[in-house]
Formats: sequence, C-alpha cells, structure tokens
Amino acid sequence: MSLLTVEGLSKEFGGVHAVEDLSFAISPGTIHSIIGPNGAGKTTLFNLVTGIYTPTRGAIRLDGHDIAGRRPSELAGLGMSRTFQNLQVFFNMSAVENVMVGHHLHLDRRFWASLVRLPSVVRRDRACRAHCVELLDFVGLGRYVNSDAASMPYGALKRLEIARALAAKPRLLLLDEPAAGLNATESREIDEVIKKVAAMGVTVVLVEHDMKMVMGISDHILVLNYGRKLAEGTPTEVRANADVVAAYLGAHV
Amino acid sequence: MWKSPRTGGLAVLVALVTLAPLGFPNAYFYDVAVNALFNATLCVGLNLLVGYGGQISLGHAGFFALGAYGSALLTGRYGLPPLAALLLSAGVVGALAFVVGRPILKLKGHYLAMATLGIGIIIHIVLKTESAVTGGPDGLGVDAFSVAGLTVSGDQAWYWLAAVLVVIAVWLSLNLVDSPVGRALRAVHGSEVGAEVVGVDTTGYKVLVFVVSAVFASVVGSLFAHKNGFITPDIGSFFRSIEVVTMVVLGGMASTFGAVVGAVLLTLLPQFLASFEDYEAMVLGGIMMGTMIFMPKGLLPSLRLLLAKRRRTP
Amino acid sequence: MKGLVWMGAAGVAVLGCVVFSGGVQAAETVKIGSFLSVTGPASFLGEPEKKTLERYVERLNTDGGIGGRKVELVVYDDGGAPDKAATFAKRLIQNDGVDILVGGTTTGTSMAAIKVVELAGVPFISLAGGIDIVEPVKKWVFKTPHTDRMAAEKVFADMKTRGISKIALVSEDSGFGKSGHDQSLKVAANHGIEIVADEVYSPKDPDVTAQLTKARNAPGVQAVFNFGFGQGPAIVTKNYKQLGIALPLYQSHGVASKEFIRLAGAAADGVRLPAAGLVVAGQLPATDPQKPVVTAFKADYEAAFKTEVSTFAGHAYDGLQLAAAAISRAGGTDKARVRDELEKTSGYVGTGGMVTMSATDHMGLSPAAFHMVEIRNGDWVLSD
Amino acid sequence: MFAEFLQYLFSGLTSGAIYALAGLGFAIIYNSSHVINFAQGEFIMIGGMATATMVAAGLPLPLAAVLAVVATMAVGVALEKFAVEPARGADVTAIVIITIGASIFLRGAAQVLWDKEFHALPAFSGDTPLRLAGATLMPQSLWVVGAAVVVIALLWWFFNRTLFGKAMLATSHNRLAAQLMGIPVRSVLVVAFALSAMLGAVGGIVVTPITFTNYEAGIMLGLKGFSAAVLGGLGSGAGAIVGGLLVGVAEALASGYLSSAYKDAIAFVIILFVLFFMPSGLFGKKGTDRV
Repeated sequence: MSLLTVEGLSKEFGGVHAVEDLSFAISPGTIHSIIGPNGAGKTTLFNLVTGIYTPTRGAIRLDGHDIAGRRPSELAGLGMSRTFQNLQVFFNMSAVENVMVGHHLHLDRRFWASLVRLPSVVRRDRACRAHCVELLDFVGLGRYVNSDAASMPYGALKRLEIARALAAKPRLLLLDEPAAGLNATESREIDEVIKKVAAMGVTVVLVEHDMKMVMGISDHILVLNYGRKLAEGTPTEVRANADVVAAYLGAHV
Repeated sequence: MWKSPRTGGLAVLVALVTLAPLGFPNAYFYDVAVNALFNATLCVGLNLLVGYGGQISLGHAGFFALGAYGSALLTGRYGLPPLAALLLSAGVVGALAFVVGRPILKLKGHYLAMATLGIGIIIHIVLKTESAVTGGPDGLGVDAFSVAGLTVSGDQAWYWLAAVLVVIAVWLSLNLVDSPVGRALRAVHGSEVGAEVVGVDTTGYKVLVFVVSAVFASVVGSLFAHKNGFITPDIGSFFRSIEVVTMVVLGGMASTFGAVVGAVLLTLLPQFLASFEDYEAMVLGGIMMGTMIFMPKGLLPSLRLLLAKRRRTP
Repeated sequence: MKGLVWMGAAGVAVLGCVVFSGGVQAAETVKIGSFLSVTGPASFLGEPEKKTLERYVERLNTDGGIGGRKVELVVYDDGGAPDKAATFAKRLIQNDGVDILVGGTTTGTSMAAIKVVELAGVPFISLAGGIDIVEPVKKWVFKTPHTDRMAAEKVFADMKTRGISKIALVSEDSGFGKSGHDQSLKVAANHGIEIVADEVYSPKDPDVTAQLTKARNAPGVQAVFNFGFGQGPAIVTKNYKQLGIALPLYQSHGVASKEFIRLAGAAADGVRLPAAGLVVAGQLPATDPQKPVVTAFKADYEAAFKTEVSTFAGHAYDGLQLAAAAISRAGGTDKARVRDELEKTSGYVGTGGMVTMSATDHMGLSPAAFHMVEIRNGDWVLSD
Repeated sequence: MFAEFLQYLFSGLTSGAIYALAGLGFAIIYNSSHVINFAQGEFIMIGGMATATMVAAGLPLPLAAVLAVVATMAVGVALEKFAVEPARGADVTAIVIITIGASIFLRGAAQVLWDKEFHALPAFSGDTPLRLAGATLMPQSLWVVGAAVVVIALLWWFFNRTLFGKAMLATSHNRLAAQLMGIPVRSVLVVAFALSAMLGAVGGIVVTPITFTNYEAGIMLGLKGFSAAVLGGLGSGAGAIVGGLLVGVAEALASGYLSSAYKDAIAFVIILFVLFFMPSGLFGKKGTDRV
C-alpha cells in the first residue's frame, strides 16, 4: 500500500490555480522527487500535503486516511515532517535547541512537570539532548551544537532544518529545495545525508532544482508544470519524456 | 551554556533579596522594595509571554486589576480567607484569559497589541463604572492578608513575602524556559510554521503562556491589594499596561533576570526622578528612548554581550 | 555568570542608594509634607495647589515661621496615581520625617494615603472633595474642600426653589464626576428631585451631543445637571448651546474657575453652579466675614502668578493655614497634640468658608459655605 | 425619532473625523517604515497647543497655523532623525518603546514649555449651529471632515502621482529592493515622519475649537487614532478614515441607544469582533505566510 496518496488535488488562490487536479502516490521507503519550472506549484503542493494550506478540492491520504485540512502539528504526530525553502529556523535558540524542538512530540510535554522541573523531565531532556547532538553530527553540524542559530551560515541552517525534521522521527520527510543556494561541495554533502536518511527507512519526498542530485538519488520523479502533472516515472523515463524536455527548454508550444 | 544560569543566577537573586534590607534605613524603603519585587514577579510572568513567546500584550494591567479586585471583593464582601480568594481570583482570571486568548492570539503584531489593549481597557471601564460593586474611581478598601490566623502586617513582613514570591517566580520561569514546554514556546516565537511542522500546537502554547502570564498578574494583583489596603481602577489602566511591558522590554526580552532588573529599575526610577519635578516626564521619556536606542536588546542582554566581548578581547 | 553577579551587586547598590539627605532633620524646622497630582489628569488642581503651598510657606518663613521655627515644605508629584500617592506618603513620613501632611489632590490619592497616615499616626489635611475621606471620621485625617455631596445638595436646593423636580444627570466617568454622580443619586430624593436620565461621558470625549440629546428627550425633564471638571463640562456646555436646549443647565463646583468661562465662551451664559466665596470675592457683601480673607488671597495669588485664582488654590491655602494654626496652638510639632488642636479648630475663616471642626466633623464647613452663582456675560453673578 | 438618530450620527461623525485624522498619521508612518508611532497623538497636541498660544499672543490664525505646522514637522523630523533612525533594525517592540518614550518626552516638554491649562481656539466659521432635519451640527465639524477629505486627496495625489510618493510606496512594499533601485530610503522615512507630523498638526488645529487642547490631549487622540488605524487595516489610508468614522459613530450610537457609560467599551468590543473575523482589519493586506 502507498504511504501517501493524492487524488484530484486542487488549490486556488483568488482564481489562480496553483495546483490543479493532481493525483499521485508515494510508496514507503523510496526517494521521491518533485520537479518542475519555477511556479509549477511544487511548494504549494508541499504546503498542502503538510497541512499549511487547506486544499480547495481533492483528497490527501496518509496510510489510507484522509488528512486534508488537518493542522501541521497533527500531521507531525502521524509521522510527517518537512523542511522549508525559505528557512524557518528558530533564530532565537541555539542549534541543539532547534533540534530538540524537533523532538517535541517524544518528550514529556506536561506543563506542570516542566514548570517544577520533575527529575523525570530532566532525565528525558538530557537523553533528548544527547540524541540531538548525534543528529547534528549526522547532518555534519557537530561543531555547531551550542552555537546560536542566528550566527550560523546559510548552508549549515539548511542542514539544521533537516536535523530538526529528523528529530521528530518521521516516516515521511519532505525536503523543499535542500540544496538551493549551496555550493557544489555542500550539495554533495546534503546528497549524502539524504541517502543516509532513506537508508534508515524514512520515505523522502524532495523538491529540488539540482537535476544532477535529483537524477542521482531519486527512485521516482513527478514533474509538475502550471500546477498539473506533466510526467511521472523513474529518472530514466522522465529524462526520455519529450514533454518534460520541452517544458524545461521552454520550447513547448 | 548547558550548566545554564539557573543555579548561579538564582543564587545571586536570593543573596540580593536577602542582603538588600541591610541598606534600608526605614519602612519607606521596604515599601518601595515590595512594589519593585511585586512588579518583578508580574514581569517575570509577562516576559514568558512577550519575551519568550513573542506575543505582545498591552492589557496585562487588566488581569492584575482583576486579581486585586477579586481578592478585595471575595475577602471583604464574601468573607473568604485571603488565600482562597487569591487562588479563586487567579483561577477566574486564568479562565478568562483562556476564553479570550483563543480568538485573540490568532492575531499578530500590532493587531494583537490592539486586541489586548482593548481587553485591558474594557476591564478598566467595567471596574470604573460598576461602582456599586467596585467602589468606582474613588476606590475600595482591602482587608489585611492572613493565612491560618497569621496576618502579614508591616512593611518588613511584606518584603519577605514579596522576596519569596519573586524567587519562586524566577525559579519557575527558569525551569519552564529550559524544558520541552519552554522550548516549544520559544520556537513559536522563532517561527510558527517551523514549530507547527514538528508537532508543536502553536495556538495551544500561545494560549497556555497567555493564561500563565495572566495568572502571574492576578496573583501579584491580589497580594498588591492586600498590601496596599486600598485599590482604585487605575491599577488596571492602559498606562499601567504600558508600564509593565516597558519594564520587560527595558530589562531585556527573553531574559528572566532582565525582567527582574527592568521591573526593579523602573519602579525605583520615579522615586529618583521626583526631585526633577516638572522635568520628570522628559527625563523618563529620554531614559526610555536612550536605553532602547543604545541597547535595543534591553539592559541585561546588552550588558551581557558587552561583558562577553570585553572578556574575549582582554 | 560573573557578569550577572556584578550586575546583581550593582542592583544592590541601586536599591541601597535610594538614600537621600532625608531622615536627618534639623530640630528647629517644621516639616510639612505634601503629595499632589501636579501632572496627570488632575494636574490643573494639583498645579495651583503646589504653587500656593510653596508661596505661602515662603510667606510664613518671611513672617518668622511658626512659633519662631522655620517651615520646610517637601512636595512630591503623584501624577494622580493612588498607589504612588501611598508610597510618597510613606516616603514623607518615614524618610523625610515630616510633622504633618497637607495634600492629596484627588479623592483616590487621599484615600490611598489614609491607610498610611492612620498607621503612622501623622496628621493629614486632604485637599480633595470626596466625602469618604472624613466619613466615617478617621482619627488623623481632616480635609478643607467642600464635599461633592454639599455641592449636589446646594444645587438641588436651588432647583427646588425654582420649581424643578425632574432632572437629567450628566456626569464624567472620572473620579470627581463619578463620585459626584453617586452622591447626587443618594441625596436627590431628600430634596424631592427625581433623576429621569443618567448619562455619562469620558473626560476627553470630543463631542457629547449624543448624551445630551438623550438627556433632553427624557420624559418630563426640567433641567440638566453636569458633574465634572476640566474641559469636559466646557464641551457639555458648548454642545448644550449647539443643540439649542432651553432647559436650565447646572454645573458643579468643579468648574468654578474663570478657565471654564474662557473655554465655554458665550455658551456659558446662564449656567448656574455652586461656588466658594473665593470665586465671587468682589461681589460678597461687605458684611460677609469671608470677604477680607478671600479678596486678599485672590489679589495676592493673581499678582504673583498672573493667572486667575482657583478654588483649588484656596483649598491648599486653607490647609496650610489650618496646619500652621494648629502647630502654633500646640506649641510644637508633637503629632498627637497637633491633631488634637486641628480637631479643635473653631471659627477659622478661610477661602472655602467658616471652619469649625469637632470630634465628629473633620471638615467643619457648613453648607452655607457655598454660594449659588450664575454666569452672565462672561462673569460670575452671585444669585443667593 | 429620526432627528435623534441624525443627531447621534452627527455626534459620531464629529468624533469620528477627529479619530480618522489621528489614524491617518499612524497609517503614513506605518506604510513607509512598519513602525507604529505612538507619539502621533503628541503631533496633534503640539499643533493645537502651538496655534492656540500664538493666537493668544496676538498672531492672526492663518499665520499661527502655518508656523505651528512647520514647528510640528520639525519635531517629527527630529524624532525620526534622533530616535527612530538610530534604532533601525531593532526589534519592533524596542521601537514601540522608543516612540512611547518619545510621547512621554514630548508631553513633558509641552508641559514645561507651555502649561497644564486647557487652551481654546475660536471656531473658524463661527458658533452658529447648522440645522438639518431637527439635528444640529457645528460648522467646525465640517472643517474637520473637510480637512480629512483634503488631506486624503492630497495624500492620494502625492502617493500616486509624484515620483517621490511612488518611491515611498515602493519602500513600504520592499525596503531592500527600493534601496537597490536607488530610492533614498532614509529620506523616505524622514518625509514620512514630516508628513504625518504635518497631518497631526493640521488635525490638532482644526480639532482644538471643538475639544480644546492641553499637554495631555495627545493621549486620547493617539489611542483612538491607533484603534482607527488598526480597525481599518494598518497601512491603509482609506482604512484609517473608515476605521475612525466607525469608532466615532459606534460610540455615539452606543451612548444614544445602549449605555453612555459603556460606549468606549462597546467600541472596543466591536473592534475586537472585527479583528476576530478579519485579522488584518477592514482594508489591511492579508498576510499569507510564504514558506
């Protein structure tokens, strides 16, 4: 069974169809890329799937249950996590605290317990911290553990978001242009991180412009154009698709 | 960082409030100190909302006044023991904050400022108008504060009560900030969407901290009423709301000790400025502007940065 | 962490340094303490009070002080905030060591200070109108101004003689107006007055025609009575004229200053109000015992400050005179004896009227202290 | 019945036009800097006080008015130069505290420079009320409404038809982009403060014959102006006008038909309800989160 199924999904903003009648499915354990020209509706699709936008029409199913219109925080509880194209880092906190927030759902969230700092809270917090330091190491940010997020370079913040998303222990991880604005070395590092994540059994959905990365790591690619599905398939299939080539070269008439 | 300023800062605070009375020659000093510590407690609560949660409130004096009037009326009119009145008032204020907090906290920035301002002003108007209950603008007398037959009387007794209160408030605040709940709260300030997608119920936390800060205000209001023995609706005025927010911002947002410092300094300031007479307002306004221009992060965080810099370049 | 300790130390220093020259007092001076609302909404009451106290303390000193001792005045501005007033009262008593308090511009600030002075046992002469200040009688508390209840009674009595029995009450929602409103409701029935409309405005409302329209349209209404001070009553008066309401308009003693006439302009013509003798000093009959006192004070004040004297200045003047007289009769500043002497004040003729206090009356003014005046052609005209 | 309603309406429009003028000043500064200037009310106070004292000193009203406007604009520019500009980039709350500090400072200065008395100005076109269907209106109220209309028209022209005005609008949309396009962003802010100070002063002058003025007059006007601007939607000039009129009319109708003691509270309840359903005010730009 598919982990995520999208059926007839549409989103309008004041008459503009950002996403229109879109259907696709994502199988567990795969790396699934979504590509398309600027304005094709990729980020809108992410925002719909993760509950930030409410669809105008259509269904989004996680494990067969409709999740359209649920809040992002509820979806996080169902095992969905994401990063952002425009960074949504907590700049008022340190790197490791950012990641610890990612672990939020797996901690003791009782107000009273936090307020009087029960020993159990302290214990779990300490374990959580250790775990989050590991995650920072995992994404290659070991030297930033106690740095203020506000003082970290852009490339590191991109990875910080991935670490934070991972801390939520997602089954489905959506990465919105993780390599955008990074140099070749950094892109390669991100590439490695994504592969490692997938190897842990997390299903990854990726929006990315770096074709080399997309073609290299994806199991499956969905091509969007003007909010609609243009093509779908394995990297080889997509590369051979005439419509895709046309859309990307802008020669489509 | 990991050893956190919790233990050290708290120890300094305890030492300060314990030693401070050595410099108090008479009851007037105790009186000012009690007001300073009450304000500090209120500001520690408000700082959770404004500094850590990133949600502005220009109506907190309203909650303070509700706590004060709640205690005054429940003890004076209905004969409740003061402690029960304090707790009941805090409960009611918390419930009220919960009810109005849900719709209000959907608003952002200046719209939230407007809405909280409106809540505060409405409370003030009700207290002023319903004079049959509240005594109107001329005020209402309040009985002494006593628990289990022991009456808190005299400025010294009140000082120690206020000191214990502020230490507890700071302790709770420090605990909270460095806990799962507190981190979620600060995350809401950092990025609401960012917090949402990792499972933080942002609305829930905003409402929670709004309620918590309102309860802080209510408790301080209750004690203030008993200590002063007389209250007027002006304790809930728009100016008071602005004043307490100024204390928090001046001391340093997102800094528990900053809130304490800001509250203490701004409470003492008018006592110093009294000799400026007609120029008092100009000096106060000038100090507010100057502090925020030269230390935009507030007194304590800015000083801390300065010290850190000096240490790095000996 | 070290930084925090240093900052903490600095904090202690600040806390400890609120020490001023106070405390130590030359045994020779008589210290009079005062907290007034020199700024804030009641500033135009507090301001003349402060000027008066300062001028007449100086006068006392040039005349040789009280019983040969120099007088020292300490004034703090409470900005109209009751909690500040309480703190300043404490500062005056505990830190500055004053012998007597003369101050408290508003009822709220006075009431807040009462808790402090009663506990400390220092005589306190309030300059505010609220009847709650001296009723019930508090051991250490006295006051000089007429109460709002007396003003209401004077107005109602005047209405009755003119055959008015149904009125609309329009009041300000500030301390003065609200207290006047409550007292008016309380005593109206005693004078056979029925209040058929009860409207309220805020001190800074730009326009009150809505309230006045409602008041005018109340069934059977024969007159309108406005309780407030500052610019509010002037706006009420102008709006009243604008609406062309033909009913008599009464104001309270809160507007008994030339400023009201200046602000309201021609619209003030025909307005009736209760006022102290000071306001109509020139028109008092020569036989009036108050005449020499009020004319002298008025002339002196106006020469010194180049502004019209107000009744509030008079309250401060009376407060200071009562205090000086009591101290001199007591032969010193022993607080209990000064208090006893204050209570024995008898036949003092001040700007507010004749004052005779007793153990049951800590104000000592009779209703006769008020004169009914009408504004005609921009001036007061005594009408009783 | 109808005459009564009309009178309430007139009452509300008089107050409302005053609030609207105050609200407009907030809108202009917010538009170009996203700063809420809590000293806006003090501009109104300074305009009124300066004019009133100069007229009392014997100057003809038009001259006094012009001088007062110039003086207020100088205060506005000084506020921008010495208090807001140095704090550029600081947290919004820090700037809020700065402008609140500025308002306290200006009030204090006014009280020292002038006095604590109330000051009046004669009505520009006399005190004979206009009568309409049994209700009355003072000619001065028309002056206020007229001033609001003229100011709106001028602002519209300025922002849509002059290069500098367009540059200011561009700055409000994207400060960085505007800067890159060569727009002198710093002078835009100075002009914004000068403009809203001018607006405040004009407001203060036309309003003083109705409400009088003293050193504290700016508090209430600032508060109501802020309410008007927020209700209308921050940054929207038309919104501030509509917001101001709505608050004024709501207060008047509330005191006429419900309770005059609670009219202010009722106005705030209305504002709260509007915000619950329209979180960016009546005409505010809807903030969509871009992530």
